[in-house]
Parts: sequence; C-alpha cells; structure tokens
Amino acid sequence: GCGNNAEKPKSDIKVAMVTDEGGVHDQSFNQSAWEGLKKAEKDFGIKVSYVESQQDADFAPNFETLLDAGNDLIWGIGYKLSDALLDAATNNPDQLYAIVDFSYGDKTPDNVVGVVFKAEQSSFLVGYIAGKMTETNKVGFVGGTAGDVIWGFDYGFQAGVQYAAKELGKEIEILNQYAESFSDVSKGKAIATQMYQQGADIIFHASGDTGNGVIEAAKEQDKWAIGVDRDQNYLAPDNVLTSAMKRVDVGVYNVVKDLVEDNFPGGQTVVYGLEEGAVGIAPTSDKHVPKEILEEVKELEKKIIDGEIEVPYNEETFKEFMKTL
Amino acid sequence: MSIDFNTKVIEMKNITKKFGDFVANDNIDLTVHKGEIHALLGENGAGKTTLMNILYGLYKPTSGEIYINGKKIDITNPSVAIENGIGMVHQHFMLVETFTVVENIILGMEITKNMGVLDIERATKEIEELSKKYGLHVDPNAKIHDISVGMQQRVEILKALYRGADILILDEPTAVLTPQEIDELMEIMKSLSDQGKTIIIITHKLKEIKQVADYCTVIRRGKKIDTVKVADIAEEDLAAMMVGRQVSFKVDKKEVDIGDVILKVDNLVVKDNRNLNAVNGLSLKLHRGEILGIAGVDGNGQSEFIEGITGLRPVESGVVTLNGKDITNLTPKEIIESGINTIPEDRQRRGLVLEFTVAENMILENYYKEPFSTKGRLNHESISNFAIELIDKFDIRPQDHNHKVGELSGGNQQKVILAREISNNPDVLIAAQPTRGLDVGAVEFIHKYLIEQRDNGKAVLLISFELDEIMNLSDRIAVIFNGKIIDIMDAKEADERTLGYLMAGGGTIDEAK
Amino acid sequence: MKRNRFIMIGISILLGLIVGAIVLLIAGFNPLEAYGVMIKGVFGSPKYISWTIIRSTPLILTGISVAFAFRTGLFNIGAEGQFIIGSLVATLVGYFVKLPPIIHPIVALLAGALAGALWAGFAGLLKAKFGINEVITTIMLNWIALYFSNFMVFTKAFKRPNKDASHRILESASINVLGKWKTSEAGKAFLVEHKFWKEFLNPPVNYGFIIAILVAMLIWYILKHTTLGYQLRAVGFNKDAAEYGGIDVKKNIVVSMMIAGALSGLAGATQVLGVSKETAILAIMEGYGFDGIAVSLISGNNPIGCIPAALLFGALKYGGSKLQPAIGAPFEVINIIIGIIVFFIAMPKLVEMIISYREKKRGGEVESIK
Amino acid sequence: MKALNDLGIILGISLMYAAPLMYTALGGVISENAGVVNIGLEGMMTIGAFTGAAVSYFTGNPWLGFLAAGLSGGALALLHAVACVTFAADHVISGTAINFIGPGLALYLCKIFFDGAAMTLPLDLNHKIPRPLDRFFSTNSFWNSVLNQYATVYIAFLLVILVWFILYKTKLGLRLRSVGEHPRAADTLGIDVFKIKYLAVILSGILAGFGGAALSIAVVSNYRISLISGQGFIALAAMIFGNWKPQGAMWGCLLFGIAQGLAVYLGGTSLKISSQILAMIPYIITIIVLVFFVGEATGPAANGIPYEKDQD
Ligand SMILES: Nc1ncnc2c1ncn2[C@@H]1O[C@H](COP(=O)(O)OP(=O)(O)OP(=O)(O)O)[C@@H](O)[C@H]1O
Ligand SMILES: Nc1ncnc2c1ncn2[C@@H]1O[C@H](COP(=O)(O)OP(=O)(O)OP(=O)(O)O)[C@@H](O)[C@H]1O
Ligand SMILES: [Mg+2]
Ligand SMILES: [Mg+2]
Repeated sequence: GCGNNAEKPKSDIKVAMVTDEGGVHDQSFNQSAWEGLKKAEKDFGIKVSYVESQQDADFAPNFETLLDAGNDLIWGIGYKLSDALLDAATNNPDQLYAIVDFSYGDKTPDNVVGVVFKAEQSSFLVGYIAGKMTETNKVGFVGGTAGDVIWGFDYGFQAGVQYAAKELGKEIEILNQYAESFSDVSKGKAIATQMYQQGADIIFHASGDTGNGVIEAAKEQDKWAIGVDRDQNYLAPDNVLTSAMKRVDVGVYNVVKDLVEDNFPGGQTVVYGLEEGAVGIAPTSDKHVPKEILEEVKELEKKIIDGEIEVPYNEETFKEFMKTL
Repeated sequence: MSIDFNTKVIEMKNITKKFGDFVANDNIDLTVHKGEIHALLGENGAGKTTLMNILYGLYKPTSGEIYINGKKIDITNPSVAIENGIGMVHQHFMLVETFTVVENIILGMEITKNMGVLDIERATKEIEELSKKYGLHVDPNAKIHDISVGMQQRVEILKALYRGADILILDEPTAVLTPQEIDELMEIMKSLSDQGKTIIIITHKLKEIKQVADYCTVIRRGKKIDTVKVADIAEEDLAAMMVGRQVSFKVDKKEVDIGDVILKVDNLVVKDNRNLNAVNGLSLKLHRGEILGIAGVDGNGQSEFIEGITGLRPVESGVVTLNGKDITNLTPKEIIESGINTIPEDRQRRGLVLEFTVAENMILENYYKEPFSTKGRLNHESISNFAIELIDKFDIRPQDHNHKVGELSGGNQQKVILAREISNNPDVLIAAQPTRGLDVGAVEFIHKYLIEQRDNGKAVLLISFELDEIMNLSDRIAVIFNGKIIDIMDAKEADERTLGYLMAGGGTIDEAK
Repeated sequence: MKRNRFIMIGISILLGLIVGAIVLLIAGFNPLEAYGVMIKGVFGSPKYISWTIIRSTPLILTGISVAFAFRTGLFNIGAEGQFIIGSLVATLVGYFVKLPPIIHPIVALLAGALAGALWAGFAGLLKAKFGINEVITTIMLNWIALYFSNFMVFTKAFKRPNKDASHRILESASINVLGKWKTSEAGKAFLVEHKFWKEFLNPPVNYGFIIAILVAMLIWYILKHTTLGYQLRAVGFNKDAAEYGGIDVKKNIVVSMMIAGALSGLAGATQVLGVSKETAILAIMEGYGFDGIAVSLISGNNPIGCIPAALLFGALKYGGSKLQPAIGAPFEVINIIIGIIVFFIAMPKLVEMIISYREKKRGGEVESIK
Repeated sequence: MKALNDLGIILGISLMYAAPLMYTALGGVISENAGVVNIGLEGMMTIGAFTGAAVSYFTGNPWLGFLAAGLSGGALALLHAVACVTFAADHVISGTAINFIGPGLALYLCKIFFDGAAMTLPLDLNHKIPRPLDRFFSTNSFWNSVLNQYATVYIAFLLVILVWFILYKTKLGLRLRSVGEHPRAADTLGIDVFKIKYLAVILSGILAGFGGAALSIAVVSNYRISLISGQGFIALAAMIFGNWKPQGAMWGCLLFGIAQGLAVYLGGTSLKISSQILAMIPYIITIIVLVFFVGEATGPAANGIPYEKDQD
C-alpha cells in the first residue's frame, strides 16, 4: 500500500523520525537527518517532526507514537534502531518506514527502505589527504566503540593512507586506538595527545563526542585533526584539516522526495556514495589542503565511482585491498 | 569567699517548658546568689536538665523570665548565655572526639592570627595557665578519644572557664568518676566558689550534696518542691522530698551458698580499637549462686573484657571456659547458646534496635527458634504473645508490644533488655552498667531481678562504675585496673576507700591497708 | 502515618508538575497542553498503557533492588551494573542454551538473577571482609560491567554479523505474552475482531510486569515475615545490636547485596527476554539503576510502593517522550519534574508545613465565619 | 629517553583527568566534613560545565566563565542546603533530586541559549583557560608533557592545599569539622550550626561547578550533554577513597587519573589488549588499591544525620 500519495495534497504529507540516544541536536547524523527533513519541509511543503530516544528500550514505543500520529513515512536514524524498525514494519505493513545506516538486504520488507552510506569512501579520501600531507609519516585513527560501522571508517581511512604512501613511495605508520566510548571527551583527548606526542601529525576520528577531545588535542598541540560525518571545521577552524562527510541529510531528503513524487523505493536498500554526492570531503577542505591534492582527490573520486578502486570496509576486504595495491 | 546574699546572680521566674502536651518544667522559680554552690535534686525525668538547658539558651521556655545579675535577659541561644558568664558542663559530654583538648576548649572562641588562622600555641599556653590556676590537670594536645573520662570532664569545666564563666552549671558530673576523682572534683568546686564563681550542680547523690552544696532546690515531676539550706537537713529528708515518700536504699539479699565454678577466664588478652592490649592477662572465676562485681574506672578494659568473652571482639590469647567447655573465640551466637547472656553497657547501640518494636526486640537472640519461627517463617502470633507476657511481667510501659522501642523511656528500654536476657534463663548473666542513668524505682526493680537470678543458682557478673551498686549487690568484688584483675575481695569486707584506692591503680589490698 | 505519607507524595508530585509548568511557560509552551499530551499519551489507548507498563517493569525491579539494600543499611548505586550483567547472562543463556519453552525463560531469568547476585555480592564481600565502602565499589563495578558486556558482545560466537549487538535469544526463551499466538492465523483472526486486545497486545507485552509484582510481594514478605528479613533489617537498622544478638553481620551484608543484585539482574533479564531480545553495545549507561534509586526513594524504600512509584516514573518518561513530536517541548522538562518531585519527597518537614498551613488557614476561615 | 617521554605522557594525561575530579572531590570533602552527604556532586558539576562554557562563550572571558560556573554550582547546592539543613531532609534523597535537576536544567538552558543545540559553541584556544607554561619547555620533552597544563590544573592543586589549610589550620575549618562531628557540641558553644552547614554545602557546589568548568573550558572547549557522564560519582568515590580528607581525595583522583593514563598508554602500544578490557583498567585498579592499600574508611561522625535543634 505505497502508491496513494498522489491524491493527497502535499501539505497533508507527514514525515517523522526517531533519533537514537544522541538526540536531534547531536551535531552528527541525527541532526543531519533532521536538517534533511527540514529542507524537505521547506521545499515540498510537507510536515515533519521527531521523537528522541533516551535509551534503547525507547525505540519501539517511539515508533508507535509516530505511527499513531498518522505519519506517512517514519524514519529510524541509525543502525541501532534496525530491530525495532523491522518489528514495527512487520506489524504495520501499511505504514512506510525508512532507516538510515542499515540494510536488511534481501529481506527488506516492501514498506521499508534502507539508506546506507559508503562512509569508507569518504574515509578513504581523507586518508589519502592525510597520507599526502603527513610530514612525520605517522597518522592516527581514533575510533569510538568498536563495531561494524566504525570499522568502515577505520579500514577506509587506512586504505586511503596506504594508497597515498604507495604513490609517494614511502611507508606511513598508522596509529589506531579505540576509546570504547562515544562520549568520553577526556579519553579522546588523551588518546590523541598521546598519538601526537608519538609523532603523528594528522588524526582522523570517528568517535562522536569523544572526537571533541581529539579536535581539542589538535588545537592545543597545533596539529591536524580530521572531522567526521559533518563539516567539523567550525570546531577548530585552524586545525580541522578536512572532514569525512556523510550527507545523511541528502539521503533523507532524496527518499522523502521520492515519496512526494510517489516513487517510494519500498523493499530496497538505497546505497549512497560518492556518486550520489552523499559522501565526500568537507567543502572547507580548500582552507588547508593544497589545490594539487584536492585535484588528485577529485580523480580518486572518479576512480572509486567507476569501480576502479574498491574501498575496503572491514578487515577482510582491507586485506584483499592491500594485495591488489 | 562567702556567699554574697545581696547579689542574685540568677533569678529564674515562673519557668514553664512544654514538649508538646508534656510539661517538663511547671512554673519553677530558682534563685542563686553569688558565690553559692546550689544543688538541683530530683528523680529521673524530673526536669532538671531541661531547666538548665533553658538557662543556657538551648531551649526556649514556654513562659517565664530569667534575670542575670538583676538584669532581664532573653537567652535565645548559648552565645547569649556565654556572653552573660554562664558555662555548662552537660550530662552527656559535648566534646568532639577527634579533636584535641585545646581544639575543644577554644572551639567557638578561637584565638587567631591574621585571616582566621588558628594560634594553637598561644591557646595552649593560655589553657595551661588556666588549668594551673584552677588545679584542673589536662593534656592539651591529646585527642579526646584517648583520654580518661575524668580528664574529659576537666576539659568540659575548662571550656566553661575559658569563656570567662562566672556561673558554672554541672549536670551530673560525678556519674562516671572514681571516688578519688569525685573527691578531687569536690575540691575543685570549693576552690572555684572560693574564687567567686557560682555553681549549680545536678546530682542524684545525696552524699555529694551534703559535702559541697550550700543550698538545694528539689524538683519533682517538673514542679519545684522547695529550696533548702543543706546544712539544716538530713539526707533522708532530702530523699523523701525528692520522691514524695520515705525511701530505703538497702537491697534485700539473703545468704546463698556459693556453688561450683561456672565461668573461668584464664589470662585473657583482648585488643581495643587502637590495637593496644586493653585486656591484658585477666583471670577470674565466677561461681554459681554469686554476683561477682567488677569495680573499676571506665576505660580499664571492662568493655573489651565483656566483648571478648561474648565473642564480639577477638580474643588474642587466653582461655574462656563455661561449664568446663572452651568457648574462646566462638561466635556470639554460639556463646549465647552455650548459656551466657548480656545486658550491654550501651543499651541504645548494642542492646536494642531502636526502630524495631518491643516485640521484635524481645526475640533478638531467639528469632530463629521455635516457636518464634518455623522453617524460616516468623510466627508473629507467638512473638506477640511472648512479648505481651514479658511486658506484663516486667511492667514495661506503655503496655504495647507494637510500640517502637526508640520511643520508650530509658528505664523502660532497659527493662526490655532485662526481660529478654533473663527470659533466656542463662547460666551466666553479664550485667554491664545495668542501671546507668535510671531513677530509683527502675534501679530497685533491676536489682531485684539480678538477685533473683543469683538466688536461682545462676551466676551474675556485674560491671559498674557505680561503687554503691557494686557494694550493695555483689557477693565478691574484683577490681579491674589496666586490663587486669588486681584483687578480689569479699563484698562484706570491702569499703569505699580501699576500693577507690585499688581502682585508681594504687596496688593490692594489702598495700591499701 | 501511612496516610500522611500518601498525601506527602501526592503533594510532591503536584509541586513537581507545577515547577514543570513554570519551566514550560518560560520556554513558551502551554503547560496545560503539554500535560494534556502526556496524559493522552499514557492513557489514550490500550497500547499506550501497555507501553507504560513495559517501560516501568525494569524500574520496579531495580527500585526494589535499591530499596532492599537501603532497608538493610546499604546504598546500592550499583543496580546499573547488576542490570547490565543480568541482561548479558540472560542473553547468553537465551541464545546458547537449548531448552524447551517455559523452562528456557525460567533458566535464563534465574541465570540473570544469579549473575547480578554474584556481581553485587562481590561488593558485599569487599565490604564485609575489608570494610570497603559499597558506594565506591558499586560505582566502579558499574563501569566494569559496561565494558565487560561490550567485550562479551564482541566475542566471535556471540556477535551478530553486521550488527553491534549479540545474537537474538531463541524464541523458546521469550517471555512475551501470547508471543507466537499473536502472529498465528488464529491469533490474527481473533485480534482483528477484538480491537482492545489487538491494541493492548500490540507492544511486546511480557510476563516481566507480573514477575515484578510477584517479586515485590516476595521481597515484602521476606522482609516482614521471615527470619532472613528479620536479620537483614536488624543489621540494617543497627548492626552493633544485631551482632550482639548473635546475628552474623558480615554474612548478612553479603546476602543483602546478593539479593539486591539478584533483583537488578532479574530486571536486566526480563528486559532481554521480554523486550530487547539481545544485548547491544552500550555507548552510555542506560540509567535503569539510577532511575531505580529515584523509584526507591519515592516509594519510601517500600517494595510494594516501588510498583506505583515505577509506574509514575515510567508514565512520566513515556508520556514525556510524546511532548516533542506533539508540541515541540524538549524532553528535559521531564527530568526537571522528576527531580523536583524527589526533592520535595526529601523534605517531609516542608510538605507537612504546607499541609498544616493550609489546614490552619481553613480553620481560620471557619472561625471567622462564626 | 623513550621511557621517560612515555612516562611524561602518562603523567600528563593523569593530571588532565584528575584536575576536574579534584575540584569536585574537594567540594565533597568540605560538604561532608560539615556533615552533609553530597551525592548531588554530579548534578552540580554538570550545571557548572554548562555555565562555564556558555558564559565564556558569550563574554569571551574564560575566567568569568569559571567564576560563573562556580556560582551556578553554588546555586544548585543552595537547594541541597535548604533541603538538608533547614528542612532536615534525607541527604541522599535530596542529592538524587539534584542529580536529576542539574543535568535537566543544564540541557534545557543550553537549548534555550544555543538555538536548540545540545552543545554550546566551542571557544577559541585563546578564549579558553590559559596554559601558563605553554612554550616554556621544548615540545615533546618530558616536562612539557607533564607540566604544560591548563591553569585549572595548577589551581586544583593550590585548592587542595588551601582546603587542607582552611580545614585544619583556621577557625572556620575547626568550626566546620566540629559541625560534622558533633553539631550539638558546636551548638552549645554558640556556633551557628546551620550557617556553617549552609556555607559548606554552597562551597561544595561552587567547587563542583569549578570542576565542571575545568572540563568544559579547559580539557575541551564546550559543554555537551555527554561531557559529565559519571565524573561526579567518580569524584564522590575518590573522596571516600581519600577518607574524607582533601589530600586523600587528591590521591584518589590522581590514582584514577594515572590508571586512565596507563590504560590510554597501553592502548597505544603494540600489546594487543582488547580496548574494552583496557577501558576497565582504571576501575579495577581503584578497587585493587582500595582492598590492598586503603581498607576501611569512616567519615565524620555526624555525616548524613540531619541536625535538628530543640524539637518543640
Ligand atoms: N527535647 C525533648 N522533647 C520531648 N521531651 C523531652 C525533651 N527533653 C526532655 N524531655 C522530657 O522532659 C522530662 C524532663 O527531662 P530532663 O532531661 O530535664 O530530666 P532530668 O531531671 O534531667 O532527668 P535525669 O535525671 O534523667 O537527667 C523527661 O520526661 C524527658 O523525657
Ligand atoms: N509508598 C507506598 N506506595 C504504595 N503503597 C504503599 C506504600 N507504602 C505502603 N504501601 C502499602 O501499605 C502496605 C503495608 O506496607 P508494609 O507493611 O510493607 O509497611 P510497613 O513495613 O508497615 O512500613 P514501613 O515502611 O514503615 O516499615 C503495603 O502492602 C502497601 O500496599
Ligand atoms: Mg534525662
Ligand atoms: Mg538530666
């Protein structure tokens, strides 16, 4: 039952989202998703709203709340919501759902769309920039809590650095540490400080609020940090070299657009990568990254889009990548 | 200096104090002249402490007026009292245990250098001088929890004098002192009054009143009975005024044959909280059919001795045998089950769970036994019945087994403990300070039960700081000093002087003579 | 006494809501509308009631856990960690152990409770043996539990591929009410006919609530009617007197912590078997233990009282989550309201003054009429 | 040389971790020595972290922010004091309430002042608390790693000395401790028990507020909801660990800091210890040290007991 929006006036279309514990103002993917919805509201004249979750157990009741509010499409933001969303979608086959950062693969129900981002691609690009720009031949990666999603950033970044190292014909060491927390800024700072002291001059983080500490360390030591998800340059304009962008807003916006145009891709997983302009490096990158390197990045992007380079996203694929390098 | 009858330092007029509906002070008048030692006498709960707390600004009177040196003063808090030259030594010492003597004395009147920094050196000097002047020896740098009760009392007096007190209130100052210390205190009081100080002393001991006081005001149930000149009245008459009937202080005790040894303590060593040997090679034998009194000054290892034999504190070395069975270092439960029960010295800390009802407290040692419980399930009915029976037998008031024990008066709390321990019918009953702070009626009652226990062929180990109690109740008296029994004598042969000499560590009986 | 306590709690709740209204007003929201949304959000449909109950269930148990420890003189800040360990172990048993239905959840619940008991018992042991303050140890154990759980979830056999969570428990371990029947043809047919039940059973209604009520009664019974409860309360009120009476104080401290831990562990287990079905990577403390402290305090440390207190808590949190989508008011106002309620509950003296002032005023009016 | 530098890194990290905890733990020391149990430190720290970051951001002056943080912590503590001192509330209940109110209010205000955002806007490096010894040592030297810290770190240590001095060497300290040990005795000597308790609780809030700011405007440069996640409780633990003494609390915080430093350091070595296990290390070390080196601790005698005057 997903083709009846055409008759509805657009101002009656309601779209809402459930955030994870980060909340809608998390300066990260929840916020980005909300920005996408707001843009859609403006562009299409629809109504949007959100519910924030306080703990994992809130996901399911929050989906119910939005269901009862009579929304046409309900978003779950973040892979953590995947189980709750699947349950809701199975119980309410007439309701449309979409999830960010998760794919149900072949088992995607007809009323669900998965939206995933090739974060490893943007990580690869920033890795390449780091590899090109390191003067100490040492770079670092700080992860939040280990897991599939963060591994994507980790291995994509490593691959990018190694790619640059190969090009330059030198060895670049990659320090790698997980804070086991997305919220411990002190720890992020401690780990980054240690990496800088050990000689790293560029650190990429994929660690939520913990990364705040990483950027802080960069500021203090006057070294480079690379942001994640959004353009984090504003957090330390002189020290955030670039950011590995994941345009959740673009993904969300596009799916809503499809809905409004009565074109909802139910039962599919939409993969957003470089090609769709949904991942990439931050627009402020030109502040600190030399033009030549940015141009090389452009070429790399093309190669990735063309499939010439397959960016790894976990240990296995990374090993394979290294073999082909 | 003699009494200056022209100067009324204190005049309390028509003082009434109500706690809720209860009238603790009922229209009391009190006049004290300069240089006088004035005694306040009355039963437990008569309202003596309340009256003095009002004078010291701790309680607001419900009605009535106070004049100090002829001027009407509204004593709203202790600071006002202190400013007007009143100092008070409280019934329960008001000392900060972790502070030194000096710190306790200067608290609230600190001498400081710049910016509120304490000048302990100067304070120490001043206190040393003060202590010399009034003959109140203290160790200025010792912590309160390390010094004897006698010294703590001197610290309390110094606290008042240090504040320039001209009027000194002493609330039951002798309750915890040895006879020698009491004598000393009497001397100190006389010398203070010679130096122009006015003293009000609260005490239950008529002897002391006769010894030092000039006048005595008797209070009964919140009402003032009379103020009398002490020199003109006999002790018996004072007592009669106090309780409203003639009283005899003799304990009825018939002769009983002393039986076999039931409890034997051999060379016992027990450590205190500071890890020092508080009980240091103590030996004694307790026989069936006797009350063995242990006389001694507080802090000579009595508490550790009791805790050692009852399993509350580890015994370092030595042996305790009960009925020939070694009970050294068994658990408290095992020791209770082998036949020792205790009336603990601190009834509120050790003896009772104040938040529990009377009934719940009655089964503290037996809750796991039939009929109070079956298979881990409490049997409320038999617990209640048991409690009701004991409440009746021991005349515990109010007669309500569901009453919280914490809301009972001290005497009734003590009766709950006594009822519980005696109902166990133990071979050995250890009674530590069983009548501390209780009024005459309650004391009589408890003494009766201790003697009954002995008459039934059981044994009682009585530990008390109250020499009169020891001498009246005991068949034999052992004196404890520095964690050892230094001598044992027949109660009939004991006299106060000798005991006092031994308790102060003077030596053995022979040396005393 | 009892009546007064109810009135006091009522007034505290009222004051909390008034302060909440002021906070909402300042931020430009209509408090009546906000509270209307919350009330409708909790009672508006059978399924909302189900959700409120589901939300409250773990809090009843962690509340009792904290209350039980308080009753025996211990401060269990560690309910959070015990909850985590209970969830973890229940998931392990729910996934790895193969047992028939009914037996499987019972075993998993017991295992979760046991794990919580051991976790908390360790803190009790340190207190009994070395005198280490349980407040410190339980705080430390909370964090250790969190990281330990994350560590376990990452072990190969346990981790679900492509998910930062463990495998889901087997269906046989579920404690959902009519879980299978709901999706069976017969069930579907019935539910289509019976709207109320369809709504009510729509959320993952589970036996956790019934378990929690039974446990509350059991704990109440233990405290009131057993020798164990007698001992524990004696130790809690006055351990010196308990020791003197022959009660093994140290053993009771350990036992008390173990029971408290078992309750929180059970809370974690019911949550897994009834709602989450898995253990996910924890990025932050989820707050079941800390909310349990508040629940316990609201109930006056009474196990039965924890049921209404947790329902209130669950209703505030669940109803509060509807503020944002409906009127755009931020959720934080709920935490402020809860804080104010607890704050006034801490001050019976003030609330009594308010009550007696009002009574006096009323009395005065009557007199002036005469 | 490498070993020395590594040690420098560990110590530097320890100090960074310990400083905010030290303020807060000192707050606990003051309050509890005056007999008021303060488990609301977490809430007071949170409101301080927000206020510090917000005021620094709007005024451009971190010291103003730091002071404001103290004031906001003190204001929240005032609530605790009213409950515990004037209304003889149960200290734990009131503290729990503070732990709901503080973070709730911080985030609520943050959203009002920062356009709905759950974090304040970051400060420039030169708008943060300064580092007095920056560029004083050569970069990457041992001394630089250890001593090139924000002023808040030095102030924390100065405060330990100051609090110690006040508690044990001054009139105020004597009175404060007497109130926590035996309020009745203090009362009979004309000391205003309520006033001292109020003062102590408010001071503890001020210090906890400082602790929050020491995180939000020194360790990092903004407040966000996750910034204070349990630090207040860790500080509470450190205070108990240190036997309710300022110097003891300091050691407690340092121990925890060093353990964190060690965990971070080990994570950067080639030892392949799982990061979750590493994350547990500080907490495990704290328990081990407690068991083997500290043992039983007892606070002030009248700590946590509401003091009521003449009840009539
Ligand atoms: N704060 C109080 N609240 C209620 N009742 C009180 C209070 N203080 C004293 N009382 C009651 O007032 C009465 C008089 O007490 P008070 O302490 O003055 O007696 P006392 O003559 O000093 O007795 P004792 O010889 O035992 O010291 C007692 O019944 C006591 O229970
Ligand atoms: N806070 C509360 N909320 C709801 N019901 C309560 C509460 N407190 C008590 N009750 C009810 O009162 C009944 C009696 O409780 P219970 O017997 O446990 O109290 P108690 O043990 O006498 O009280 P106390 O907590 O003072 O020991 C319970 O069965 C319960 O229904
Ligand atoms: Mg009395
Ligand atoms: Mg008295």
